Amino acid sequence: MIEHAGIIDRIEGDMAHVKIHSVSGCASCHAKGVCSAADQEEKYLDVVLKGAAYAPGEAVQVQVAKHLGFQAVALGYVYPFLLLMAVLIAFTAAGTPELRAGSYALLSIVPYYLVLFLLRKRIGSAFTFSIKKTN
Amino acid sequence: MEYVIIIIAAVFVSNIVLNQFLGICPFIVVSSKVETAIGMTGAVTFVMVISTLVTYLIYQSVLVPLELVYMRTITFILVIASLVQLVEIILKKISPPLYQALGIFLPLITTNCAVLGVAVLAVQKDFNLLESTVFAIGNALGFGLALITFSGIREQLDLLKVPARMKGVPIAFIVAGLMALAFMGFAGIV
Amino acid sequence: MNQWKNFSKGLIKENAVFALFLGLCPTLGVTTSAINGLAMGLATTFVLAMSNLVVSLVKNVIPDKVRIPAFIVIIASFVTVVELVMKGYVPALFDALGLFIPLIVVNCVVLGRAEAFASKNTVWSSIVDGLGMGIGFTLSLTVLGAVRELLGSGAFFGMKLISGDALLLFILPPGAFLALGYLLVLVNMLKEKTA
Amino acid sequence: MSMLATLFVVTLVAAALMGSVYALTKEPIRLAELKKKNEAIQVVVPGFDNEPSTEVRRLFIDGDSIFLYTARKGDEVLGTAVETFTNEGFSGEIKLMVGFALDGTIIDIAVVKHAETPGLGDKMVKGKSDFSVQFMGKDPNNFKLAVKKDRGDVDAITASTITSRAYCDAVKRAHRAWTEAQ
Amino acid sequence: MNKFIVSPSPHTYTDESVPKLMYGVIISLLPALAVSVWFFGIGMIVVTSVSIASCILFEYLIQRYMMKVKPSHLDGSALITGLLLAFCLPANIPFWMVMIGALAAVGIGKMTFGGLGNNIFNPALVGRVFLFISFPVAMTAWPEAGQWMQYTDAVTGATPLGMMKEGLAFKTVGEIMPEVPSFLHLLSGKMMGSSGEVSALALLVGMLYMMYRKIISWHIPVSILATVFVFTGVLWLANPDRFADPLFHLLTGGLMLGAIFMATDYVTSPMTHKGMIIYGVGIGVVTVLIRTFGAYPEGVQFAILIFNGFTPLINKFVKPKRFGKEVSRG
Amino acid sequence: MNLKTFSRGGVHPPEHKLSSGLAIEELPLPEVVVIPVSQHLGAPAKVIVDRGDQVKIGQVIAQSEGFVSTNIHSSVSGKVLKVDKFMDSSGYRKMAVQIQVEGEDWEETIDRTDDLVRNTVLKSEAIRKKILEAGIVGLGGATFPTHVKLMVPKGKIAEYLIINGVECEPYLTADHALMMQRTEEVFAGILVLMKGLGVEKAIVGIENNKPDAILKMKQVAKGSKVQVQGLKVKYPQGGEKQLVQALLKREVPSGGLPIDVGVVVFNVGTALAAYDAVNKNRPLIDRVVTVTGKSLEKPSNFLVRIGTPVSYLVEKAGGLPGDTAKVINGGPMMGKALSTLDVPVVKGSSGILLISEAEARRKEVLPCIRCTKCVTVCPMGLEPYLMMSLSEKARYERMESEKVLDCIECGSCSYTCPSSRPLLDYIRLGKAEVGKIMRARKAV
Amino acid sequence: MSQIIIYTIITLVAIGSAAAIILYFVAQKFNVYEDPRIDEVEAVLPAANCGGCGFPGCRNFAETLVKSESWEDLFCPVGGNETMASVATLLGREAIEQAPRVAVIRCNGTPEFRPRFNEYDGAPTCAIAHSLYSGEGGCPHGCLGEGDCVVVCAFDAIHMDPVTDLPVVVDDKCTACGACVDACPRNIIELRKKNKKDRKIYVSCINEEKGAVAKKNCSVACIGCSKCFKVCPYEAITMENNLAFIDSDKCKLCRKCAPECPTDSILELHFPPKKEITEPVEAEVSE
Ligand SMILES: Cc1cc2nc3c(=O)[nH]c(=O)nc-3n(C[C@H](O)[C@H](O)[C@H](O)COP(=O)(O)O)c2cc1C
Ligand SMILES: Cc1cc2nc3c(=O)[nH]c(=O)nc-3n(C[C@H](O)[C@H](O)[C@H](O)COP(=O)(O)O)c2cc1C
Ligand SMILES: Cc1cc2nc3c(=O)[nH]c(=O)nc-3n(C[C@H](O)[C@H](O)[C@H](O)COP(=O)(O)O)c2cc1C
Ligand SMILES: Cc1cc2nc3c(=O)[nH]c(=O)nc-3n(C[C@H](O)[C@H](O)[C@H](O)CO)c2cc1C
Ligand code: SF4
Ligand code: SF4
Ligand code: SF4
Ligand code: SF4
Ligand code: FES
Repeated sequence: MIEHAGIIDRIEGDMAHVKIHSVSGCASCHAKGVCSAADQEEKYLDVVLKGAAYAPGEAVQVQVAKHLGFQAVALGYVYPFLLLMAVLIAFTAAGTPELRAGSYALLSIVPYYLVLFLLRKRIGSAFTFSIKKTN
Repeated sequence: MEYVIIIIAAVFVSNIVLNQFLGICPFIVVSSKVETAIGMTGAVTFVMVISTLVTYLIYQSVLVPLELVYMRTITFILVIASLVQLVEIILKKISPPLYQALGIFLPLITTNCAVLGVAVLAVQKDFNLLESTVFAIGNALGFGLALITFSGIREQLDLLKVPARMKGVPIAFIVAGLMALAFMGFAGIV
Repeated sequence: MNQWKNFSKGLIKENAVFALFLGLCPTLGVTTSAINGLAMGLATTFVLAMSNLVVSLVKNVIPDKVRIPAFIVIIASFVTVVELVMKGYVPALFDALGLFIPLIVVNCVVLGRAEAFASKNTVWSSIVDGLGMGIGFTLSLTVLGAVRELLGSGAFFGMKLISGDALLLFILPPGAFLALGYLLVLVNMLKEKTA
Repeated sequence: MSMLATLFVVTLVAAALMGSVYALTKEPIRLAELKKKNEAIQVVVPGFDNEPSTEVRRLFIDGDSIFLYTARKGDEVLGTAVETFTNEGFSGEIKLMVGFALDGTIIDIAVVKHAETPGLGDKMVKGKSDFSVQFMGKDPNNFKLAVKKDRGDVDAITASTITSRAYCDAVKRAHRAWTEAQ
Repeated sequence: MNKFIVSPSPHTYTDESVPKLMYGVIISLLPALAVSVWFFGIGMIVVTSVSIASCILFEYLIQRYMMKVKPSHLDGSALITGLLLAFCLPANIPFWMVMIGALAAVGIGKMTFGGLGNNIFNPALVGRVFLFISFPVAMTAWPEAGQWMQYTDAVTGATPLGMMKEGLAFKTVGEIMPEVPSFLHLLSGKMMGSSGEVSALALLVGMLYMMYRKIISWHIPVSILATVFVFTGVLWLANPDRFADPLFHLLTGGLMLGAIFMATDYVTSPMTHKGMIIYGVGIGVVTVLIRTFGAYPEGVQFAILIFNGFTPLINKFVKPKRFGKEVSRG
Repeated sequence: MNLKTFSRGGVHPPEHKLSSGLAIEELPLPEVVVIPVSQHLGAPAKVIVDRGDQVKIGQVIAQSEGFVSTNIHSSVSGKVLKVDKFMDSSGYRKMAVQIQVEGEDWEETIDRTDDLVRNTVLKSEAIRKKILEAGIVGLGGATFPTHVKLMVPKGKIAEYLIINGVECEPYLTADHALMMQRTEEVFAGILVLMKGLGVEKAIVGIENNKPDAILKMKQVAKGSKVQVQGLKVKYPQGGEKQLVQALLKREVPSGGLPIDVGVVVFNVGTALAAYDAVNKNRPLIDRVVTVTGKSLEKPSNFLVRIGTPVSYLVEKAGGLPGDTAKVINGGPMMGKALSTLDVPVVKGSSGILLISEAEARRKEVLPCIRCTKCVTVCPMGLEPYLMMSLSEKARYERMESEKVLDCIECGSCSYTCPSSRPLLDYIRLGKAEVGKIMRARKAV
Repeated sequence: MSQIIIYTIITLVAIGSAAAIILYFVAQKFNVYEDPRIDEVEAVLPAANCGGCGFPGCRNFAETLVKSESWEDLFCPVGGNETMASVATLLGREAIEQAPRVAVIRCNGTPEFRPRFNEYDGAPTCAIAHSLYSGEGGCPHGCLGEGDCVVVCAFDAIHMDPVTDLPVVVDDKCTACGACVDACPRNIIELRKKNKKDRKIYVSCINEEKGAVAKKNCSVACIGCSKCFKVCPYEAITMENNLAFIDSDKCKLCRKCAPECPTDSILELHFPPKKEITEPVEAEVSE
């Protein structure tokens, strides 16, 4: 389980809209005001509520299974990276000029993301979160 | 073989964090969980490679022909800043849950320093395209190696009795120093 | 806010290196000697103060949404200016600082951001803030540089104080980390004392 | 739209600023680089009054270019400064400027660029130790450019055999270039 | 009525204790110490006593005046650190350098982390590498054996590994071998090198004693030595002119000292047998890499330090085999 | 003989079996007994007698409350003095019945003859019922109600009955004495239990430091389906998971019970009690207790009525030695320290061990030097050093994933630690907290 | 030369605009806006990050304060009313006052009153001792004296008194964060209303055993005799499970109960020496 502190922003039906800070600990870091450009973000998650009652403003821990974290990294970053490298190496080996090989490599991740987009339903259902009260 | 050498050099001999001093801030501040560090490595690899690739292309196809090499810094930082964000937007658009999972799992990829540094180094070293990307991979792995090792050490120190005044950032630097000391052993391997 | 307070907070309370742990790459990378640290610090201060000045001048003209890109462009331009000038007039120093000159961009984006966002401030206080932040940064780099130079080559600002062997380690990478680590411990101990 | 416009203006101004600074510093930068080179040549073939950096020959040796600069005083050729390199240094590349007299003896050697360890390898820099002195006036044809450990004639810097070897390697390369150029 | 003592179980304990273990290690270091004194005479005595005294003193001072805790300088661990630090220094190194090394070892390597049990890196090696990087000249001048009365003025020479590294620049292994000490000398320790590392035989005796006392298990030393043997063996078979034979590698440099006494340091090595073997193999591989391809003739100390850094990760991922498979219980 | 043993971890503390080979000595009745109603794992029994009532030996005085619970019988005859809370070996005052001993008045149903009843005519269900009524609980220490263990859960099949004659704890000799002196009855008890469980095969595991018991049991078991197996001496061989693995090479899964691998384990004492209950109608009213200690004048194996004060036992064994600083109910590895001698013997008391001043105190706790000894000796493959750190820092969730609940509390880790770290103390704390967390989770 | 400048401009404008468009998008998608009042509120909070407010850290609390409609149950015990008032002014709202509280140790079982008849030698934590047995003295409710409460206190407000073997709360330092209350396995610690001059009256015992048993183990145990209960004019005392309890919110510090107690288990602290006629002291709450 990976946990991340968050705060319930609002609740709609059995769906909680939870706000998390993208860096854990950022919230109370003294340097937060000066932390890197455009990087301190608040992200929002939708979590299906089960059981216990929650109220907006409540501090919670958002949980996601560890392997899902790795899976997300793989889907979001590692696979496109591998694809990009494969295309790049293939074209370079075939003697394509650098500029073109490089562009092809970059372009190759477009269809990758497209495929991801098409599969978004399935991906979406794989990534589920749960929350628990901070004690 | 030369690619292997580039990677080994970047990972061990002149490790980006321990020897080149790039990306120190996230290294010191972020790395407290091994799992996160591993995930970070994956993300950073992608970001570094794609940034290096794009900056390389722009450098060689725009800046060099137009004799605008001096604009390297400004172009690179603009390109990198937007690229990193672009990837995030795309991910968010594609699959919010995926993006959300990343949000929980990873801290921000605030390695601008390292990304920019690697892009600049790659053109400084006169690498060709493939070499540049491999160089980027090597550095990303080097960053990851340092980060993961360090997060392991942190997890352990967390359970031990480190004197109060050493806790947190000071001990992080000292551990980094000792790791750098150990990594000096790799000098000259390539 | 009192200008002095505004200036001095960057020196100690919000010192970039010792309190906020920001801008660590150049802090470690260039401080093989006090003079390098000083130079790097001054270059950063210049960019910081100038970009703060410009940003606060144009803050009313620039819409919020493009503030970040505009800010990056402004900072990066100043960095390029510094780069070019150093290359032309102090080439030796430029060589010594190397890669870390372009990286000033990143650091200034980081260090100057609070300023950019707290856009309530006047032009004057923006500069003061930038200067304070920058001088604080310079101070830390110079101190670290001096310590490493002293231990590592037995010299102070290039003046050899002891002949013979010094602790070479301190001008090499591990020494950078160790020196900064123990300086931070020292800071903690001082805090303990004053607390 | 106003956003794009402001951005446009900002980049425009920034570009103008950079462009002009670039224009302004272009010459000083060129001069600074030249000066560095000339200073090195001055050290290794002193006394010229021409502009050696304009009298360049370029040779390809070991996959990289080596530049030879001719130094004259009036019409008299004083010697040749050879800008040479080696990749065998303890910390990567070392660049040297080696001055050869007309008879092929080494006048002097200057280090142009290096990243050797301060206090160890950097003793090869003239003035930091007597290491480079031993090369002065030697003819590489009868002064074996190798450290004594490798059965050559060069006294290595203490605890810096690697640097010393690299140094010899660079000088040897310079000598080869010089010979080839003759 | 008696006032009974109440505590949770168990109510009986072994006789082992930390000081007993530590002094066990010290006993097993004695043969090597004796051999070294025999070869390096007064130099060895000065370096060793300064090292031990400084380590204990620094530990005491730091605990007493900086950490403000009850000093534990006599539990034997500082003594081991001092002894091992001395063992990996040349016997002719000036005593003030030894003191700096001791300060680095105990101050940086151990007390910074909170003292015994908390450190990540092997203190003695931190001290050693600190000195090595800081004073490369003094740290690579090795006194020749047999100079009983010389200290810093001893005649110096190269270690067998150094000779090998130097020699390979222009000679083949075959040409170098006659110059390095004979097999018998390598075994007994009549060669140049760090003061305590020279005698493979004495160190092996120490290892057997420690194994007999169950102070260490075989996993770490054996996996290191076996890895070095196999790896250098493969290289040697591939090109006997470029690579020295495995026996040479086993018996030279700090390999024995490192594998038996330093890699086995409890605090900085993995907690499971599987982990120990991963650690040992890693150290072996990196040692050989540094020795044969790196800038330094010797690599054990770096290899151990590097894997000290990896130890927490090994501990995190290499778990003992738990009893019983997991079943999900609703 | 190729000796079997379990594969992972274990220690070998000095055995000190002082009372080994001594005959079981039946103690005269004390004047007053105190019989706690919670002598077993599970819900306490409900008292059904009142102050002033006259009770007989073997009469039920507290009735089982729920499935995992069992009856409590009076071990003496006489008058109920009080039904109140009394200090017992748990360290707290718990509900108990205090009885003034008057004469020897047995329940009539009990067969008190010495005749050996070899065969049991009853069916498995009837056997379980008798065992439940007789208040039999595991005498190996855990005091888990035996009738529960005889009920094989649906979907599981019992294949083997294992009889635990290991007695791996130092000092203790009660089981040894039983096997030597009551061999036939123990064997008959095994048959009863086999029948109760419906299994065909049984194995008796005995450590090799009791060769006479191995021999004797083998003789009795000759020709039956009961196999007797000698085991290499290693603590905690008596732990059921270890014993099952030693004998059958089957590993009880984490969080599982022996029945998950087709095995049910009972102590020899339990077998004897089952015999008494089923074939002799005799409830569990007494047990063999080893009273021992290095300074004790007369270490003994006593047959003691439940409820007898510990002080009485000590007195009969020669009196409390002056240097006694710790009194353990049970063995030195798993036993519980008593704060006073004024507590009764209960069904789970296998021994009373007196430890002298010199050995009673723990040593100074030093920092963990990561010597790996605790990891090496842990029979469950856990990392005690890590557990303790986690427990100290209250990282209970991590402890859960490190499988702290697998710990059988054998104490090998604390025993072996050269830094004298109270590993098991903290692990127990962690187990309790993890248990709380898990229960809370289930409740949501 | 001017050509270079033109190229520079063109390139930079091109790249700059492209970047700007992307970054603009980003700025829109990730609205970085954070209520600046959160920072301000956080600055006012004590920064102890102790969790006394029920939130993981001061910032989370600040956020909640800014966002919540109702401030019920939102209180920073560390900063107290003063801090809550400043926060309220900052946000232009009404503060909810809470009577300041302070931890008291409801056990007075010093060795003198509660003799120790055995010696605990396990790991020095109350939690472990508690799970093992009743303790060194016979009272199964009494303080174990291993100081778990001391360890958890982030304000250095509790220490063990080596003579009494009981913890002592330093009223001035105690912020009523409740960490010790949670830490004590015996539930001995209670947060009670803080009175003027730190005056307090409370039953310093939580033993629920029958009077005789309790008394046997500890001479100052509450034996549940109800005498105090009967004498209290304000109904501040309740009796349950052989134990008296004084509700600090109802108690008016009249001091009638204490002299009634046959076992001296009601403690009166920081009162002036008793006059002959006891009159009710005005129950004033220190601010
Ligand atoms: C931190 C450090 C830096 C070093 N830098 C150099 C160097 O720049 N040049 C060099 O030749 N040797 C350098 N060495 C020394 C080599 O490692 C090695 O000792 C030497 O090359 C061989 O020794 P010798 O010259 O005495 O034969 C350095 C050593 C250390 C520990
Ligand atoms: C560490 C440990 C050691 C044990 N040693 C013994 C033992 O020596 N003899 C024994 O009968 N039970 C021992 N037990 C108890 C057994 O695990 C098991 O509970 C018992 O054999 C089951 O039989 P019962 O229900 O008849 O008590 C031990 C348990 C543990 C956890
Ligand atoms: C909560 C709990 C439930 C148990 N349930 C069963 C069961 O259903 N069947 C069974 O045969 N034994 C059951 N047991 C008994 C165990 O198998 C074991 O004999 C007992 O816990 C004592 O073992 P020990 O002394 O090794 O700890 C249970 C024990 C516990 C603690
Ligand atoms: C088998 C063994 C090996 C040891 N090896 C070392 C060592 O290499 N270096 C050292 O400083 N201390 C060593 N020690 C001592 C001690 O563990 C060490 O000082 C700790 O690392 C300090 O926390 C050793 C101790 C033992 C028991
Ligand atoms: S952790 Fe548990 S099972 Fe393992 S040795 Fe310790 S007490 Fe025994
Ligand atoms: S036995 Fe003790 S010292 Fe050794 S690892 Fe375990 S806890 Fe640490
Ligand atoms: S004494 Fe208790 S309530 Fe008071 S501050 Fe300390 S932990 Fe909090
Ligand atoms: S009050 Fe509670 S926590 Fe504090 S020492 Fe007493 S028993 Fe322990
Ligand atoms: S300066 Fe912070 S990461 Fe480089």
